[in-house]
Amino acid sequence: MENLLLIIVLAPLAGAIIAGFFGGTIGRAGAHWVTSLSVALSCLLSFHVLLGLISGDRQPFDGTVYNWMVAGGIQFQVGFLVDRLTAMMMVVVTFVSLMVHIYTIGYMADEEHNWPKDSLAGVNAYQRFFSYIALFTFAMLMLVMSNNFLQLFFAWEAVGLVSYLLIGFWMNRPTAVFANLKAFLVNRVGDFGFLLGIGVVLLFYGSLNYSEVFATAAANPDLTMSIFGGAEWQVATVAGILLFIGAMGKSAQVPLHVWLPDSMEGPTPISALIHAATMVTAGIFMVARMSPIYELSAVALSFILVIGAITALFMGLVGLVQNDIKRVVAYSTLSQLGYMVVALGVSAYAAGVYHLMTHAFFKALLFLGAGSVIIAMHHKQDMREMGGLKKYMPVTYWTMLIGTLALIGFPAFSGYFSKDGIILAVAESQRAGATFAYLCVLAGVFVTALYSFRLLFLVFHGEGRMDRHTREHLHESPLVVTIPLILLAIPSVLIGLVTVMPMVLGDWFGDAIFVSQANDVLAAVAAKYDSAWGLVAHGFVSLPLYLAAAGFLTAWYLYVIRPDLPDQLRQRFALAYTILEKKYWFDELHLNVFAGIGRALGRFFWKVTDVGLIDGLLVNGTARTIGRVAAGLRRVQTGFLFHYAFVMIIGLLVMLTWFVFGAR
Amino acid sequence: MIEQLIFYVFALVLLFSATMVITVRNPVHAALFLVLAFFNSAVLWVMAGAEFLGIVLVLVYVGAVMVLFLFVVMMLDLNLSQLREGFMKHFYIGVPFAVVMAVQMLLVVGSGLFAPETLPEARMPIPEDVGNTALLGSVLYTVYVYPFELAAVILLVAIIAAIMLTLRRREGTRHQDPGKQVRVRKADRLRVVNIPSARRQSEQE
Amino acid sequence: MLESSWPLLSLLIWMPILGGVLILLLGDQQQALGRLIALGVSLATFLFSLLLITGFEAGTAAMQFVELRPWVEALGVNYHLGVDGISMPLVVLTTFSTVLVVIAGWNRIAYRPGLYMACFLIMEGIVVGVFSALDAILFYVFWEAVLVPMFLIIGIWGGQNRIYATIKFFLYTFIGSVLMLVALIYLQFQAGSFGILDMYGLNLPLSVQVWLFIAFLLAFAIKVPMWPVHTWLPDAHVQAPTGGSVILAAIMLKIGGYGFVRFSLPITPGASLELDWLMILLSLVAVVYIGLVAMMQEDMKKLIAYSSIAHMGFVTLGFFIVFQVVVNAGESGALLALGGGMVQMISHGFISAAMFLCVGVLYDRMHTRMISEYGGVTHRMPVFAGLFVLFAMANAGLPGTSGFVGEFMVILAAFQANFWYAFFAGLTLILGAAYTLWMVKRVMYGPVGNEKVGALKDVDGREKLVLGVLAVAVLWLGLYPGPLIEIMEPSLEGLLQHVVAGSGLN
Amino acid sequence: MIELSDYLVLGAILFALGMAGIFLNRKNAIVLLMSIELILLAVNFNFIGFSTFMGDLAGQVFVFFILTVAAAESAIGLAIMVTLFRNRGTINVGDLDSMKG
Amino acid sequence: MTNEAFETPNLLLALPEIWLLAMACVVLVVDLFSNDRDHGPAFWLTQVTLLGGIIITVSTQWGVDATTFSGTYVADSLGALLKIGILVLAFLGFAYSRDYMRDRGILKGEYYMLGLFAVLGMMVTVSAGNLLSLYLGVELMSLSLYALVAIDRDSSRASEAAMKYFVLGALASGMLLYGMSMLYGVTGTLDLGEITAAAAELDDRRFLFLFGLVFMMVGVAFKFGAVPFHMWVPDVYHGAPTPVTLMIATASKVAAVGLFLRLIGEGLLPLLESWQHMVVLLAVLSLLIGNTVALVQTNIKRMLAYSTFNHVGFILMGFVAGTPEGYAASVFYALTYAFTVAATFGVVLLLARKGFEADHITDLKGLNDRSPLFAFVVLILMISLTGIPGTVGFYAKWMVLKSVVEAGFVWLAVLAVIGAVVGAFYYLRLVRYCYFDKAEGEGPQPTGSGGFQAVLAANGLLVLVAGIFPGTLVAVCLAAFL
Repeated sequence: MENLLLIIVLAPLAGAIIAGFFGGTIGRAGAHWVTSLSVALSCLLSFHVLLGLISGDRQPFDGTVYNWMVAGGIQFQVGFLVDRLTAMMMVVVTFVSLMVHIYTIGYMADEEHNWPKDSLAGVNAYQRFFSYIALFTFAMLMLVMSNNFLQLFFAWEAVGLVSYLLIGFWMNRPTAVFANLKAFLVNRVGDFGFLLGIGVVLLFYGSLNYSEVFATAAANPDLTMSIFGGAEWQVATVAGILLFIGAMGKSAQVPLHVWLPDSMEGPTPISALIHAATMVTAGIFMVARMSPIYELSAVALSFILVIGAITALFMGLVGLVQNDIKRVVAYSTLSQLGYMVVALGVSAYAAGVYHLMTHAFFKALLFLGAGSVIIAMHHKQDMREMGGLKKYMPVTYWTMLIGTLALIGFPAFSGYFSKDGIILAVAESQRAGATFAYLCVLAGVFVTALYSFRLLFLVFHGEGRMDRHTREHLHESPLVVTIPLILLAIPSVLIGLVTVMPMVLGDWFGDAIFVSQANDVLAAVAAKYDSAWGLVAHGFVSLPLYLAAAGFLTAWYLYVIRPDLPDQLRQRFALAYTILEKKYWFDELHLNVFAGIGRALGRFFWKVTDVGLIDGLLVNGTARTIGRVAAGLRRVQTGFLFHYAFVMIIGLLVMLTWFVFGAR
Repeated sequence: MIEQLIFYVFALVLLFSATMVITVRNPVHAALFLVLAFFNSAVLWVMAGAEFLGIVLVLVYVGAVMVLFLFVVMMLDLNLSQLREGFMKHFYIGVPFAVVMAVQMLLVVGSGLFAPETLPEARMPIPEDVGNTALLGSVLYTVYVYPFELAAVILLVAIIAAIMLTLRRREGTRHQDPGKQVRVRKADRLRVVNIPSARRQSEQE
Repeated sequence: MLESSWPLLSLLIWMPILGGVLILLLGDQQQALGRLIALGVSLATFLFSLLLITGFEAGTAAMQFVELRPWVEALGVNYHLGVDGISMPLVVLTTFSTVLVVIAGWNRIAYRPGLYMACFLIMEGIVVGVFSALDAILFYVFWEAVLVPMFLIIGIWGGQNRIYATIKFFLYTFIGSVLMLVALIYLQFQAGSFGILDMYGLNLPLSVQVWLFIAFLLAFAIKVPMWPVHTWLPDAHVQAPTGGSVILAAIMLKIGGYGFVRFSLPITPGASLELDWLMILLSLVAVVYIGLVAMMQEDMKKLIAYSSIAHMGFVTLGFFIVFQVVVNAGESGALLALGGGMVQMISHGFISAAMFLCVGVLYDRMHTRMISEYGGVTHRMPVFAGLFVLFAMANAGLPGTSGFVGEFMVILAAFQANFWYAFFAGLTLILGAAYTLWMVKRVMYGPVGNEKVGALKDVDGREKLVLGVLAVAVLWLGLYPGPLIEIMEPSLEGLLQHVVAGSGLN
Repeated sequence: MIELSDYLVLGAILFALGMAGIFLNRKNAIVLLMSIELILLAVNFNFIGFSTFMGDLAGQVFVFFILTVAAAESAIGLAIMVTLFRNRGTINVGDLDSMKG
Repeated sequence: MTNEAFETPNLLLALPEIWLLAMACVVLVVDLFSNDRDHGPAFWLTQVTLLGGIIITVSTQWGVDATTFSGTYVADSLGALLKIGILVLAFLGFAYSRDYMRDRGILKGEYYMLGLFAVLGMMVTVSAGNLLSLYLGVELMSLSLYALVAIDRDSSRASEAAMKYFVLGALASGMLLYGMSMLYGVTGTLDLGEITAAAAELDDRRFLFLFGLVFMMVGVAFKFGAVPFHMWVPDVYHGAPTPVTLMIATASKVAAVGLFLRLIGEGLLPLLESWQHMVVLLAVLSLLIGNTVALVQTNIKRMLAYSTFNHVGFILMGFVAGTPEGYAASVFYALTYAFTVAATFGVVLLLARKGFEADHITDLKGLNDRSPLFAFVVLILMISLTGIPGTVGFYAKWMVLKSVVEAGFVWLAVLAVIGAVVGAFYYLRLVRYCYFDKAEGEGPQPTGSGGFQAVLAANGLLVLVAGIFPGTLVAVCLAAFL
């Protein structure tokens, strides 16, 4: 088992190293073959592991493979914990990654155009790209397979690093390098909380190893600590919230979500792989993995719930006014991540993780579809210049339609099960904030349908609004692009039907996810439904479907029947529109307020305190003062003999007075 | 009693002349007041039993050193009119210090702390029956022979220094070098030159 | 104490010094030969220093490779050398860095290269002396002597404002260390010996300890440097030639940190306990305040210099939270703190050296250090850009690089002292990334900034070698720190027990 | 009866006068030399006083040497003054300020 | 009669002084009959005299503890050590000065004679066992030096400096004498040994003694150039010909140490408490004034003059403890300082040429380009004067600080080291000019004969060598007091 796992992890790493360091030697084909094959290998073995776990041939693995260091008696190790949760994540990661690898071959085929003429960085950029995504796969696998916090943090940062490198892949674009810095920094804010969380865990639970931590936590549920003076906080709450702050960064929850839309500056395959399917879901995975801790703290879960609900609704709303095709999908991703977090917040970890999985497929599909469109549009992304693409790109259209249906939760599509599961679970929950969350997720369904179909209609239906040149060259994307679309469309449709019962409503995850009896909303849901089709049937009589339908109809009316209406609405509801267009001014908040305060403080400390006060006043001031004193004393040396004698005699007098008469 | 009176009279004159030394405008007068001071001192020393030193003071100091002073004063041809200007201005600052100084010293030495009975015992007692000169003579060449030699060296240094600083052999001034005169040879002085006939030379010109 | 069979430490001290003297004697005519000698000597010293590692007996806190012979017999000063797990890695770091500096300066120094190389070699010997001296006066001799070559290096080969910078550097560090001299003399008076280890046995009254501590503090804090006595560092770094900056950051700052563990903590444990709040406060100021200042720098070297200060804040933080950690979590957590501080020193030695060398590479080509003069360098120097980003990431404390290890250990340990220590220390995650990557963005990324950047050539073999070696070191320590900690831990444990017992905490 | 303190007081006043002469005199350097003579004279009074009242010869011997040294000192002092006058044409103390600060 | 106790003096014991006096007379005569314009015979004879003096001193006086000439002369290790120092320094002074003096037309036989007599005076001072010989030694030294300062008769500055030196020096010796007279009155003897014995028994007369002590302290402080009796120092250093400045700055400081130790340090040791604080006061003032005013000097000789106060402060600090270790520290300090400063003046002399003094600090600009060896020498000298380890100056400072700390004056030590930091600033300025700046134009080239350069280089490098192996010298200094 251990060797198998090592192969799964190290194969992409090896691919990354080969493609990265020897890219020039092996050439473009060599690079994409070696990385794709290595990821394919991982993917196959991951399936093997998953199936083994399902069939019971294998037992969950929890062991150390490498001793990083031992300091102060604390073991810092690298190890694997592979249970069903992990295995599922491994499959999702490697599968989506494989699809993206294949897709990239087509997407990046002519990527030299993106580089300035004589840029040496553009040489071998293709190989570098493959190296990066393979490296990402490695890091992400390390993340999901970790059995301890140290490795989790390692991988957590590593995926952040690769994300940074890939967002800024086209480093000649100022917007891209702005976005990657922003992404890294915002993530670092999250990581800051995450690291503090790890610190709390280590301090109170005495270990970094999951199993030991969970055991200790379970044994001491009521530990408290004080942070502000006297007030005592439950350790689980503090640790949970701090760790979740990390998740907020990585999974782009309000208010740390600002980096994700900007990250669309990266190449589209990256948006699919990292910023939709896998990396951004690391936070969800982490919280699910830490369920034994979170279950101890209702406060932390409520916090998660509220954050998730806000993200789910309000980010979806922003998606309504975006014109960049990728940004719409990105806001959709934000919103969906909000749904997952809501699920976590009501202790429906399985539902959250399940939505993670389905989302990974259909959102990757949507992104890759959008990428396909972008290829066709010669890397133009503004939807206002598209329209009527359906006839030129049927495969892309149909697969994207599937993705959209899955996204809005059309019954029997995968998204339906996962999203409905979440809504049902929220409805069942008694947790503080659950009502608010319920309203948010319901409203979110309408919004999701609205922006999803807006995108579909604007891009594929109606009049073509592109210029002649582009229109003449419109054609369907090559097979390397469409095959992944098709391969992703399949699970987008089917996976829900197959797996919803065991995974959401059953006890498929077993010990991997811990839900305390009192919080088990999914069990309550499960009690009502006995099969997947039962769920589907229920869907037709429940509110979400009608909300989604309303969304679809609205979009149809606005963008197909009366394309002039949106502009009128925009003028009438200028305020609301401005709010949405400005994205609630979160960017401004971060850039001007937080970063601005930081910069102002930095400048103040530098110019005023350091240069002015310490250097100017104390250091050079002392030197100046001594210099002045010296210049003054120097004037005593007048050159006149009688003054010299006078000074001597004063000296004599002083000594006489002091030592003779003073001593008497 | 008489003795005391004489002491005070001479002491007062001494102090007066000392004051005049540092206050009179004319350096010649100052030197002469200094001579007066030395004379008075000599008297006081003789009274104290240091006859030899008193005589030396008169002979050496007044006779030689002060003459030297006067000599220099005369030689340097000082411009008297510019002297003493601004004396009073500094006087008020300087005098209080001098007075405080003097008062402090007087507080110590005049306080009676030096009562005769508290004085230490003489290590080198002065016998009653030997003359002062003989006494000094006897120790100078025995006990104090080393300082005596040093004093000789000091005088030598003074001679060398004074000559070095003041003796000028100006460039271009002529002086005889006896050594050269003695060492001179015929060849140095006499050169036989074969001069052609003077007449022809003049003809050529 | 473990005596050595042959004087390895003396060799490490005197071989480079004599090598430097030899180069000086060769004069300016024999530049090529001088360089070769410099390389040979530094390489040989480095290789010999590896014998320290192989011959090191891990698992003991005792001094090893000890040499002891009288030096100034009349005053009881001994030539007493030895290393333990604390100083040995620093010695190796020194010899390692010097090799790099010699290679990095190979043909970059036009003015009197022989003197340049000689200064570095002599400094290497002196610094090894600092780390291995076990006699207080011997230590002090080396400690102060370090200033002279550095003074010359900055003053002769420095930038425009070098004279101000070098004199500031000299006086700043000098004022701190002279007070230490008084403290050492006082200690000798009390202990009756100049042996550092003998001074450990003193049990001084607290008030005396506080004074001694302050005297030491000034010396070490200036070297480290800690806020508010840090202002010499940016100036010195900016003006120093690349090699000077490297040595300054990689080694000189470590002397200060080393001083804390060798002197302040064990000799004045009571005062350390008494004043640990001050040290922690100053360390946190270094992390946060200096981090913010670093962010706003317009000069790359200054930025890195400030980031050095911020990183050294972790060293002092690690050293001085031990008391509170011991109270809260026992000695194991305190070991984490001490170890973190030490690892941070080594790691900073690699990273700052690498960062300064990187700036040097750019400066050699562009003759400016202003960030605004750059932009899009990666388009012309992709290999360099890759290395630069790696080091930048290490500077930002990315896991997997050496920069992470020490910070991680210290932050975890800080937790055991106080949540807020960890909180403020943890801000480095954000600030470190902000100042480093913002610079990376402005220098490396974006479109090519101007024609001068457009004409840049990528790193040559020599530069690749130097930076590559450092990259390996950074990654090696980041991925495999276990052995280093194994070497250090017994000594740190011994130190900790001594300090805790001496402070009267238990 | 003449007391020891009479001599000492006389010496002290002479000493003070001598010193005052040095720092009050702003014009003529030659008076400085005379003031020095006064100071030495004051010291001589002390020695002679002590010598007489202790009945000890050493004081007188000391005075003898002081006189010798004072003579030598005068010679050198005057020689220096002559060179000074030759260089500057004045022995005005107030002009001796070419070096200061 | 009083000469009953008189014994024939043991002339062998006083052989160094006798040798020097005899040879000075030989030089006098030889020079008189020599036609050498460079006064070569006088020069070589002088150097032979000095070197011979060293040998004789070592062989006759080291390890001895005896008196002769009825107690007016003391032959002991301390005296021997100081004498060796004086002789070596005088040797260096003469070795460095020939070219300079020749260029200015003042290379006369009198220079060597007066120099030798000054050395003789210093030797007498440090070997004095009696107030009388002490006084005469000081006067012999001073009078010779007054004359030497004025040796450049045509220099207006030199005669001005001589005048100031002379008047203030005479005033100081007047005070010294006044103090001595009080001491005589209190103890009834001129013999220093007896004074020490008598001082131990002073009780009610302590006040009178203190009175005299203050005057003596002023006299001694003047010879040191300790603040506030320092005013002559800068002007004399500046105005005197550089070789004479060298002599005053080096050998006479060693003699002053001898003067202090004989008169106060040892002679009045039982009254340590009475003079300790006076010395502290002088030391503190010297440290403060010296370090600050030196900062603003631009003339090397003046700067060295002010920096002297700093070092005088250190030397005085060594006396504060009143212990053999402290005295040894002071002696060590004085010797090493003088040795270092001698080389510094040597460098100034090296760069000077006809009509150009090379005594402005900017004259050193770019020395490293012209002469790496002497730039390095300057570097070593300056860091030694600063007190950086690796050079001998550090051990001097350290020994002094050690004695001060052990005497309980920690604050004084702190003040002193802070002063050293300020001192670093002006010393480093010279290094800065040597190494960091480029000369404007050619800059003064090192001149002078090979022998001169060799001796100077050796002098500078010895500062470094002694800094690495200070053991012997330290041991010797300590041995002089044990």
